Amino acid sequence: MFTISSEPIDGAALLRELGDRRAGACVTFEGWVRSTSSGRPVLALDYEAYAPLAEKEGLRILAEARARYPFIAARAVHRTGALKLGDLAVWVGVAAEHRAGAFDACRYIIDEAKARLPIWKREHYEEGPAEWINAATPKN
Amino acid sequence: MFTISSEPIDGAALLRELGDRRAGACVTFEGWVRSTSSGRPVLALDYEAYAPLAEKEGLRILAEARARYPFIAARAVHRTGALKLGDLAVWVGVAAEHRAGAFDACRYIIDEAKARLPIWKREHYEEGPAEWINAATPKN
Amino acid sequence: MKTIRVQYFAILREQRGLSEESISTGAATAADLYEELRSRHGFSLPGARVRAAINDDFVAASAKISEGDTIVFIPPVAGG
Amino acid sequence: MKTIRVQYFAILREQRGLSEESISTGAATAADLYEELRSRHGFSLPGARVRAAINDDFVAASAKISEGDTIVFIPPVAGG
Repeated sequence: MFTISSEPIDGAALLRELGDRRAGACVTFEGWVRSTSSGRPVLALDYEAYAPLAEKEGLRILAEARARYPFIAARAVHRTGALKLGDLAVWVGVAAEHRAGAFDACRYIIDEAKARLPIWKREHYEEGPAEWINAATPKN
Repeated sequence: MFTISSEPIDGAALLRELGDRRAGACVTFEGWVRSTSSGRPVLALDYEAYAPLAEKEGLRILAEARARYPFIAARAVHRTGALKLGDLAVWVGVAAEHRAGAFDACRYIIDEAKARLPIWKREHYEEGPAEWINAATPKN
Repeated sequence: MKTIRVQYFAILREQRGLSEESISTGAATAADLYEELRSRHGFSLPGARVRAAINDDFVAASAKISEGDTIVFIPPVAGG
Repeated sequence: MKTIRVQYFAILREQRGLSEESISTGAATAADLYEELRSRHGFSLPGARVRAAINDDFVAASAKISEGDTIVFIPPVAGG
Protein backbone atom coordinates (compact mmCIF):
# COMPACT_ATOMS: atom_id res chain seq x y z
CA MET A 1 0.00 0.00 0.00
CA PHE A 2 1.21 3.50 -0.83
CA THR A 3 -0.53 6.33 0.97
CA ILE A 4 -0.37 10.10 1.21
CA SER A 5 -0.85 11.38 4.75
CA SER A 6 -1.45 14.81 6.20
CA GLU A 7 -0.84 13.34 9.68
CA PRO A 8 2.60 12.55 11.15
CA ILE A 9 3.99 9.19 10.02
CA ASP A 10 4.37 6.49 12.70
CA GLY A 11 7.31 4.45 11.39
CA ALA A 12 7.21 1.94 14.26
CA ALA A 13 3.55 1.11 13.57
CA LEU A 14 4.22 0.71 9.83
CA LEU A 15 7.14 -1.59 10.60
CA ARG A 16 4.90 -3.81 12.72
CA GLU A 17 2.47 -4.12 9.79
CA LEU A 18 5.28 -5.74 7.79
CA GLY A 19 5.91 -8.53 10.33
CA ASP A 20 5.74 -11.96 8.71
CA ARG A 21 7.14 -15.29 9.93
CA ARG A 22 8.53 -16.05 6.47
CA ALA A 23 10.56 -12.81 6.41
CA GLY A 24 14.23 -12.85 7.41
CA ALA A 25 15.02 -9.25 6.43
CA CYS A 26 13.35 -5.86 6.59
CA VAL A 27 14.82 -2.68 5.10
CA THR A 28 13.32 0.73 5.79
CA PHE A 29 14.01 4.13 4.32
CA GLU A 30 13.14 7.34 6.16
CA GLY A 31 13.36 10.74 4.49
CA TRP A 32 13.94 13.49 7.03
CA VAL A 33 13.68 17.26 6.64
CA ARG A 34 17.29 18.42 6.78
CA SER A 35 18.74 21.76 7.67
CA THR A 36 20.33 22.64 4.34
CA SER A 37 19.36 22.38 0.69
CA SER A 38 22.06 22.87 -1.94
CA GLY A 39 24.06 24.59 0.78
CA ARG A 40 21.30 27.05 1.83
CA PRO A 41 20.07 26.94 5.44
CA VAL A 42 16.47 25.70 5.54
CA LEU A 43 14.01 26.48 8.34
CA ALA A 44 10.99 24.36 7.40
CA LEU A 45 9.13 23.09 4.38
CA ASP A 46 5.73 22.34 2.95
CA TYR A 47 4.79 19.27 0.96
CA GLU A 48 1.78 19.43 -1.33
CA ALA A 49 0.45 16.36 -3.16
CA TYR A 50 -2.01 15.64 -5.90
CA ALA A 51 -3.13 12.76 -3.70
CA PRO A 52 -5.35 10.56 -5.91
CA LEU A 53 -2.76 10.39 -8.69
CA ALA A 54 0.15 10.10 -6.23
CA GLU A 55 -1.46 7.04 -4.61
CA LYS A 56 -2.20 5.46 -8.00
CA GLU A 57 1.35 6.07 -9.20
CA GLY A 58 2.68 4.78 -5.86
CA LEU A 59 0.80 1.50 -6.35
CA ARG A 60 2.25 1.24 -9.85
CA ILE A 61 5.74 1.64 -8.39
CA LEU A 62 5.08 -1.09 -5.80
CA ALA A 63 3.85 -3.41 -8.58
CA GLU A 64 6.97 -2.70 -10.65
CA ALA A 65 9.18 -3.45 -7.62
CA ARG A 66 7.34 -6.73 -7.09
CA ALA A 67 7.94 -7.73 -10.72
CA ARG A 68 11.66 -7.00 -10.38
CA TYR A 69 12.68 -8.17 -6.88
CA PRO A 70 11.64 -10.98 -4.51
CA PHE A 71 9.93 -9.65 -1.39
CA ILE A 72 6.99 -10.49 0.85
CA ALA A 73 5.45 -7.12 1.74
CA ALA A 74 6.06 -3.43 1.13
CA ARG A 75 4.53 -0.30 2.62
CA ALA A 76 5.11 3.38 1.88
CA VAL A 77 3.73 6.69 3.16
CA HIS A 78 4.48 10.24 2.02
CA ARG A 79 3.66 13.15 4.28
CA THR A 80 1.99 16.39 3.19
CA GLY A 81 1.63 19.71 4.97
CA ALA A 82 3.96 21.92 7.01
CA LEU A 83 7.05 20.06 8.25
CA LYS A 84 9.86 21.25 10.48
CA LEU A 85 13.51 20.21 10.65
CA GLY A 86 13.95 16.55 11.53
CA ASP A 87 10.36 15.59 10.67
CA LEU A 88 9.71 12.36 8.82
CA ALA A 89 8.64 13.24 5.25
CA VAL A 90 8.55 9.80 3.65
CA TRP A 91 8.75 6.21 4.91
CA VAL A 92 9.29 3.05 2.85
CA GLY A 93 9.61 -0.46 4.34
CA VAL A 94 10.11 -3.81 2.63
CA ALA A 95 10.11 -7.25 4.28
CA ALA A 96 11.64 -10.13 2.34
CA GLU A 97 12.86 -13.65 2.84
CA HIS A 98 16.43 -12.53 2.12
CA ARG A 99 18.07 -9.15 2.45
CA ALA A 100 19.00 -8.57 -1.20
CA GLY A 101 15.33 -8.43 -2.20
CA ALA A 102 14.52 -6.07 0.67
CA PHE A 103 17.38 -3.65 -0.13
CA ASP A 104 16.75 -3.67 -3.88
CA ALA A 105 13.00 -3.20 -3.64
CA CYS A 106 13.21 -0.46 -0.98
CA ARG A 107 15.71 1.51 -3.04
CA TYR A 108 13.69 1.08 -6.23
CA ILE A 109 10.52 2.30 -4.52
CA ILE A 110 12.04 5.45 -3.04
CA ASP A 111 14.02 6.31 -6.20
CA GLU A 112 10.91 6.03 -8.37
CA ALA A 113 8.67 7.76 -5.84
CA LYS A 114 10.99 10.78 -5.67
CA ALA A 115 11.14 10.98 -9.47
CA ARG A 116 7.52 10.29 -10.36
CA LEU A 117 4.98 11.10 -7.65
CA PRO A 118 3.09 14.37 -8.10
CA ILE A 119 4.33 15.79 -4.79
CA TRP A 120 5.93 19.20 -4.49
CA LYS A 121 8.20 20.72 -1.90
CA ARG A 122 8.42 24.38 -0.94
CA GLU A 123 11.43 25.32 1.16
CA HIS A 124 11.50 28.17 3.66
CA TYR A 125 14.99 29.65 4.04
CA GLU A 126 16.77 31.70 6.64
CA GLU A 127 17.12 34.36 3.95
CA GLY A 128 14.98 35.10 0.94
CA PRO A 129 11.52 33.99 -0.16
CA ALA A 130 10.23 30.41 -0.01
CA GLU A 131 10.70 28.45 -3.22
CA TRP A 132 9.01 25.53 -4.93
CA ILE A 133 11.86 23.12 -5.64
CA ASN A 134 12.53 22.31 -9.31
CA ALA A 135 9.81 24.68 -10.54
CA ALA A 136 10.77 27.66 -12.66
CA THR A 137 9.79 30.91 -10.98
CA PRO A 138 9.15 34.28 -12.59
CA LYS A 139 12.66 35.30 -11.56
CA ASN A 140 14.63 32.48 -13.14
CA MET B 1 29.14 1.87 17.50
CA PHE B 2 28.76 -1.87 16.98
CA THR B 3 27.56 -3.82 19.98
CA ILE B 4 26.68 -7.39 20.91
CA SER B 5 23.62 -7.63 23.15
CA SER B 6 22.09 -10.45 25.15
CA GLU B 7 19.02 -8.23 25.71
CA PRO B 8 16.24 -7.64 23.12
CA ILE B 9 17.12 -4.93 20.58
CA ASP B 10 15.03 -1.74 20.69
CA GLY B 11 15.13 -0.58 17.06
CA ALA B 12 13.06 2.56 17.71
CA ALA B 13 15.49 3.74 20.39
CA LEU B 14 18.49 3.07 18.15
CA LEU B 15 16.84 5.00 15.33
CA ARG B 16 16.38 8.01 17.62
CA GLU B 17 20.12 7.93 18.42
CA LEU B 18 20.80 8.53 14.71
CA GLY B 19 18.72 11.73 14.53
CA ASP B 20 20.75 14.61 13.10
CA ARG B 21 19.56 17.86 11.55
CA ARG B 22 22.03 17.50 8.69
CA ALA B 23 20.62 14.08 7.73
CA GLY B 24 18.04 13.79 4.96
CA ALA B 25 17.97 9.99 4.78
CA CYS B 26 18.08 7.06 7.16
CA VAL B 27 18.20 3.42 6.07
CA THR B 28 17.76 0.58 8.54
CA PHE B 29 18.19 -3.16 8.19
CA GLU B 30 16.49 -5.60 10.54
CA GLY B 31 17.31 -9.30 10.52
CA TRP B 32 14.38 -11.38 11.79
CA VAL B 33 14.25 -15.04 12.80
CA ARG B 34 12.26 -16.67 10.03
CA SER B 35 10.27 -19.87 10.00
CA THR B 36 12.29 -21.81 7.44
CA SER B 37 15.97 -22.35 6.67
CA SER B 38 16.92 -23.90 3.33
CA GLY B 39 13.33 -25.16 3.18
CA ARG B 40 13.33 -26.78 6.65
CA PRO B 41 10.78 -25.57 9.22
CA VAL B 42 12.58 -23.80 12.07
CA LEU B 43 11.15 -23.44 15.59
CA ALA B 44 13.73 -21.18 17.28
CA LEU B 45 17.42 -20.46 17.31
CA ASP B 46 20.37 -19.57 19.47
CA TYR B 47 23.03 -17.01 18.66
CA GLU B 48 26.38 -17.28 20.35
CA ALA B 49 29.09 -14.62 19.95
CA TYR B 50 32.76 -14.25 20.76
CA ALA B 51 31.82 -10.76 21.92
CA PRO B 52 35.14 -8.89 22.37
CA LEU B 53 36.36 -9.85 18.90
CA ALA B 54 32.91 -9.39 17.32
CA GLU B 55 32.72 -5.82 18.61
CA LYS B 56 36.28 -5.06 17.44
CA GLU B 57 35.56 -6.50 14.00
CA GLY B 58 32.25 -4.63 13.91
CA LEU B 59 34.07 -1.34 14.50
CA ARG B 60 36.47 -2.20 11.69
CA ILE B 61 33.50 -2.77 9.37
CA LEU B 62 31.99 0.62 10.34
CA ALA B 63 35.35 2.30 9.65
CA GLU B 64 35.56 0.62 6.25
CA ALA B 65 32.02 1.76 5.41
CA ARG B 66 32.95 5.32 6.39
CA ALA B 67 35.97 5.25 4.08
CA ARG B 68 33.80 4.06 1.16
CA TYR B 69 30.48 5.91 1.46
CA PRO B 70 29.35 9.35 2.65
CA PHE B 71 27.23 9.16 5.80
CA ILE B 72 26.77 11.00 9.09
CA ALA B 73 26.20 8.27 11.67
CA ALA B 74 25.86 4.48 11.83
CA ARG B 75 24.80 2.12 14.60
CA ALA B 76 24.59 -1.67 14.70
CA VAL B 77 23.61 -4.27 17.29
CA HIS B 78 23.68 -8.07 17.06
CA ARG B 79 21.64 -10.14 19.47
CA THR B 80 22.86 -13.25 21.31
CA GLY B 81 20.94 -15.90 23.21
CA ALA B 82 17.74 -17.85 22.60
CA LEU B 83 15.49 -16.25 19.96
CA LYS B 84 12.07 -17.26 18.76
CA LEU B 85 10.36 -16.77 15.40
CA GLY B 86 9.98 -13.12 14.44
CA ASP B 87 12.56 -11.88 16.96
CA LEU B 88 14.99 -9.18 15.93
CA ALA B 89 18.45 -10.76 15.57
CA VAL B 90 20.44 -7.88 14.09
CA TRP B 91 19.81 -4.16 13.54
CA VAL B 92 21.84 -1.76 11.40
CA GLY B 93 20.95 1.91 10.86
CA VAL B 94 22.73 4.59 8.84
CA ALA B 95 21.83 8.29 8.65
CA ALA B 96 23.25 10.31 5.76
CA GLU B 97 22.79 13.61 4.01
CA HIS B 98 21.56 11.78 0.88
CA ARG B 99 19.98 8.39 0.45
CA ALA B 100 22.64 6.76 -1.74
CA GLY B 101 25.21 6.93 1.06
CA ALA B 102 22.72 5.54 3.59
CA PHE B 103 21.69 2.59 1.40
CA ASP B 104 25.25 1.74 0.34
CA ALA B 105 26.72 1.95 3.84
CA CYS B 106 23.88 -0.02 5.47
CA ARG B 107 24.20 -2.81 2.95
CA TYR B 108 27.98 -2.91 3.24
CA ILE B 109 27.80 -3.13 7.02
CA ILE B 110 25.29 -6.00 7.14
CA ASP B 111 26.98 -7.93 4.30
CA GLU B 112 30.37 -7.73 6.01
CA ALA B 113 28.94 -8.39 9.48
CA LYS B 114 27.24 -11.58 8.32
CA ALA B 115 30.43 -12.78 6.63
CA ARG B 116 33.01 -11.78 9.22
CA LEU B 117 31.71 -11.46 12.77
CA PRO B 118 32.49 -14.39 15.08
CA ILE B 119 28.80 -15.09 15.75
CA TRP B 120 27.25 -18.52 15.37
CA LYS B 121 23.69 -19.66 14.87
CA ARG B 122 22.18 -22.93 16.02
CA GLU B 123 18.80 -23.77 14.52
CA HIS B 124 16.14 -25.86 16.24
CA TYR B 125 13.95 -27.72 13.74
CA GLU B 126 10.53 -29.28 13.82
CA GLU B 127 12.29 -32.56 13.05
CA GLY B 128 15.80 -33.72 13.84
CA PRO B 129 18.55 -32.40 16.12
CA ALA B 130 19.56 -28.74 16.38
CA GLU B 131 22.46 -27.78 14.12
CA TRP B 132 25.20 -25.15 14.11
CA ILE B 133 24.87 -23.50 10.72
CA ASN B 134 27.86 -23.79 8.40
CA ALA B 135 29.85 -25.92 10.85
CA ALA B 136 30.79 -29.45 9.87
CA THR B 137 29.25 -31.95 12.26
CA PRO B 138 30.44 -35.49 13.02
CA LYS B 139 27.78 -36.80 10.62
CA ASN B 140 28.65 -34.82 7.49
CA MET C 1 -16.95 24.90 -26.25
CA LYS C 2 -16.97 22.46 -23.34
CA THR C 3 -17.08 22.88 -19.59
CA ILE C 4 -14.25 21.27 -17.63
CA ARG C 5 -12.72 21.47 -14.19
CA VAL C 6 -9.05 22.44 -13.66
CA GLN C 7 -7.15 21.76 -10.43
CA TYR C 8 -3.97 23.62 -9.54
CA PHE C 9 -1.11 22.51 -7.30
CA ALA C 10 2.10 24.03 -5.96
CA ILE C 11 3.51 26.90 -8.04
CA LEU C 12 0.56 26.85 -10.45
CA ARG C 13 -1.86 27.11 -7.54
CA GLU C 14 0.07 30.06 -6.18
CA GLN C 15 0.28 31.80 -9.54
CA ARG C 16 -3.42 31.19 -10.27
CA GLY C 17 -4.42 32.15 -6.74
CA LEU C 18 -6.89 29.30 -6.35
CA SER C 19 -6.97 25.48 -6.16
CA GLU C 20 -9.59 24.70 -8.75
CA GLU C 21 -12.07 26.26 -11.12
CA SER C 22 -14.64 25.37 -13.75
CA ILE C 23 -13.99 26.86 -17.15
CA SER C 24 -15.40 26.84 -20.66
CA THR C 25 -12.79 26.25 -23.32
CA GLY C 26 -12.46 25.55 -27.01
CA ALA C 27 -9.05 23.86 -26.49
CA ALA C 28 -8.93 20.41 -28.10
CA THR C 29 -5.94 18.93 -26.25
CA ALA C 30 -4.26 19.16 -22.87
CA ALA C 31 -1.36 21.07 -24.44
CA ASP C 32 -3.70 23.58 -26.07
CA LEU C 33 -5.51 24.12 -22.77
CA TYR C 34 -2.24 24.73 -20.91
CA GLU C 35 -1.17 27.37 -23.44
CA GLU C 36 -4.57 29.05 -23.12
CA LEU C 37 -4.34 29.10 -19.32
CA ARG C 38 -0.70 30.14 -19.38
CA SER C 39 -1.32 33.19 -21.51
CA ARG C 40 -4.41 34.12 -19.47
CA HIS C 41 -2.75 33.72 -16.01
CA GLY C 42 0.92 34.32 -16.75
CA PHE C 43 2.18 30.93 -15.55
CA SER C 44 5.99 30.92 -15.47
CA LEU C 45 6.39 27.25 -16.42
CA PRO C 46 6.62 26.54 -20.16
CA GLY C 47 4.38 23.74 -21.44
CA ALA C 48 7.37 21.46 -22.00
CA ARG C 49 8.02 21.37 -18.23
CA VAL C 50 4.47 20.47 -17.25
CA ARG C 51 2.82 17.04 -17.42
CA ALA C 52 -0.92 16.60 -17.78
CA ALA C 53 -3.42 14.35 -16.01
CA ILE C 54 -7.07 13.86 -16.97
CA ASN C 55 -9.46 12.34 -14.45
CA ASP C 56 -6.59 11.31 -12.15
CA ASP C 57 -4.48 9.56 -14.82
CA PHE C 58 -1.34 10.79 -16.51
CA VAL C 59 -1.95 11.53 -20.20
CA ALA C 60 0.11 12.68 -23.18
CA ALA C 61 0.16 16.41 -23.97
CA SER C 62 -1.78 15.55 -27.14
CA ALA C 63 -4.65 13.90 -25.19
CA LYS C 64 -8.13 15.09 -26.17
CA ILE C 65 -10.23 16.99 -23.65
CA SER C 66 -13.89 16.03 -23.21
CA GLU C 67 -16.86 17.72 -21.60
CA GLY C 68 -16.84 17.21 -17.84
CA ASP C 69 -13.15 16.19 -17.55
CA THR C 70 -11.03 17.15 -14.57
CA ILE C 71 -7.62 18.30 -15.73
CA VAL C 72 -4.43 18.83 -13.72
CA PHE C 73 -1.15 20.28 -14.92
CA ILE C 74 1.77 18.85 -12.99
CA PRO C 75 4.82 21.05 -12.35
CA PRO C 76 8.23 19.37 -12.03
CA VAL C 77 8.33 17.31 -8.83
CA ALA C 78 10.65 17.69 -5.88
CA GLY C 79 12.96 14.87 -6.92
CA GLY C 80 15.86 14.55 -4.43
CA MET D 1 55.99 -25.96 27.56
CA LYS D 2 53.84 -22.88 28.20
CA THR D 3 50.57 -22.30 30.01
CA ILE D 4 47.80 -20.73 27.95
CA ARG D 5 44.05 -20.26 28.10
CA VAL D 6 41.73 -21.62 25.39
CA GLN D 7 38.12 -20.45 24.90
CA TYR D 8 35.56 -22.49 22.98
CA PHE D 9 32.45 -21.30 21.15
CA ALA D 10 29.55 -22.93 19.31
CA ILE D 11 30.26 -26.41 17.95
CA LEU D 12 33.75 -26.53 19.49
CA ARG D 13 32.29 -25.64 22.89
CA GLU D 14 29.74 -28.41 22.54
CA GLN D 15 32.29 -30.98 21.40
CA ARG D 16 34.77 -30.02 24.14
CA GLY D 17 32.01 -29.86 26.76
CA LEU D 18 33.28 -26.63 28.32
CA SER D 19 33.72 -22.94 27.50
CA GLU D 20 37.33 -22.46 28.50
CA GLU D 21 40.31 -24.14 30.07
CA SER D 22 43.93 -23.56 30.96
CA ILE D 23 46.36 -25.97 29.34
CA SER D 24 50.07 -26.62 29.08
CA THR D 25 51.27 -27.16 25.56
CA GLY D 26 54.43 -27.50 23.52
CA ALA D 27 52.65 -26.26 20.36
CA ALA D 28 54.56 -23.42 18.68
CA THR D 29 51.78 -22.00 16.49
CA ALA D 30 48.01 -21.62 16.51
CA ALA D 31 47.72 -24.29 13.80
CA ASP D 32 49.85 -26.74 15.81
CA LEU D 33 47.73 -26.12 18.90
CA TYR D 34 44.49 -26.74 17.00
CA GLU D 35 45.78 -30.08 15.68
CA GLU D 36 46.83 -31.06 19.20
CA LEU D 37 43.38 -30.19 20.61
CA ARG D 38 41.56 -31.75 17.68
CA SER D 39 43.24 -35.12 18.10
CA ARG D 40 42.74 -34.97 21.87
CA HIS D 41 39.05 -33.99 21.81
CA GLY D 42 37.85 -35.33 18.46
CA PHE D 43 36.76 -31.98 16.98
CA SER D 44 34.94 -32.54 13.69
CA LEU D 45 36.16 -29.35 12.01
CA PRO D 46 39.43 -29.68 10.06
CA GLY D 47 42.03 -26.99 10.75
CA ALA D 48 41.47 -25.43 7.33
CA ARG D 49 37.90 -24.46 8.31
CA VAL D 50 38.86 -22.79 11.59
CA ARG D 51 40.32 -19.30 12.08
CA ALA D 52 42.46 -18.40 15.07
CA ALA D 53 42.43 -15.40 17.41
CA ILE D 54 45.03 -14.61 20.05
CA ASN D 55 44.19 -12.13 22.81
CA ASP D 56 41.02 -11.03 21.01
CA ASP D 57 42.64 -10.37 17.62
CA PHE D 58 42.45 -12.46 14.49
CA VAL D 59 45.83 -14.02 13.66
CA ALA D 60 47.29 -16.20 10.91
CA ALA D 61 47.36 -19.95 11.49
CA SER D 62 51.15 -19.67 11.63
CA ALA D 63 51.05 -17.12 14.52
CA LYS D 64 53.33 -17.97 17.43
CA ILE D 65 51.82 -18.80 20.82
CA SER D 66 53.30 -17.20 23.93
CA GLU D 67 53.04 -17.92 27.65
CA GLY D 68 49.81 -16.47 29.07
CA ASP D 69 48.01 -16.00 25.72
CA THR D 70 44.27 -16.50 25.37
CA ILE D 71 43.51 -18.43 22.20
CA VAL D 72 40.20 -18.93 20.42
CA PHE D 73 39.47 -21.12 17.41
CA ILE D 74 36.64 -19.74 15.32
CA PRO D 75 34.30 -22.14 13.51
CA PRO D 76 32.70 -21.00 10.23
CA VAL D 77 30.18 -18.22 10.96
CA ALA D 78 26.47 -18.21 10.28
CA GLY D 79 26.72 -16.15 7.10
CA GLY D 80 23.23 -15.69 5.61
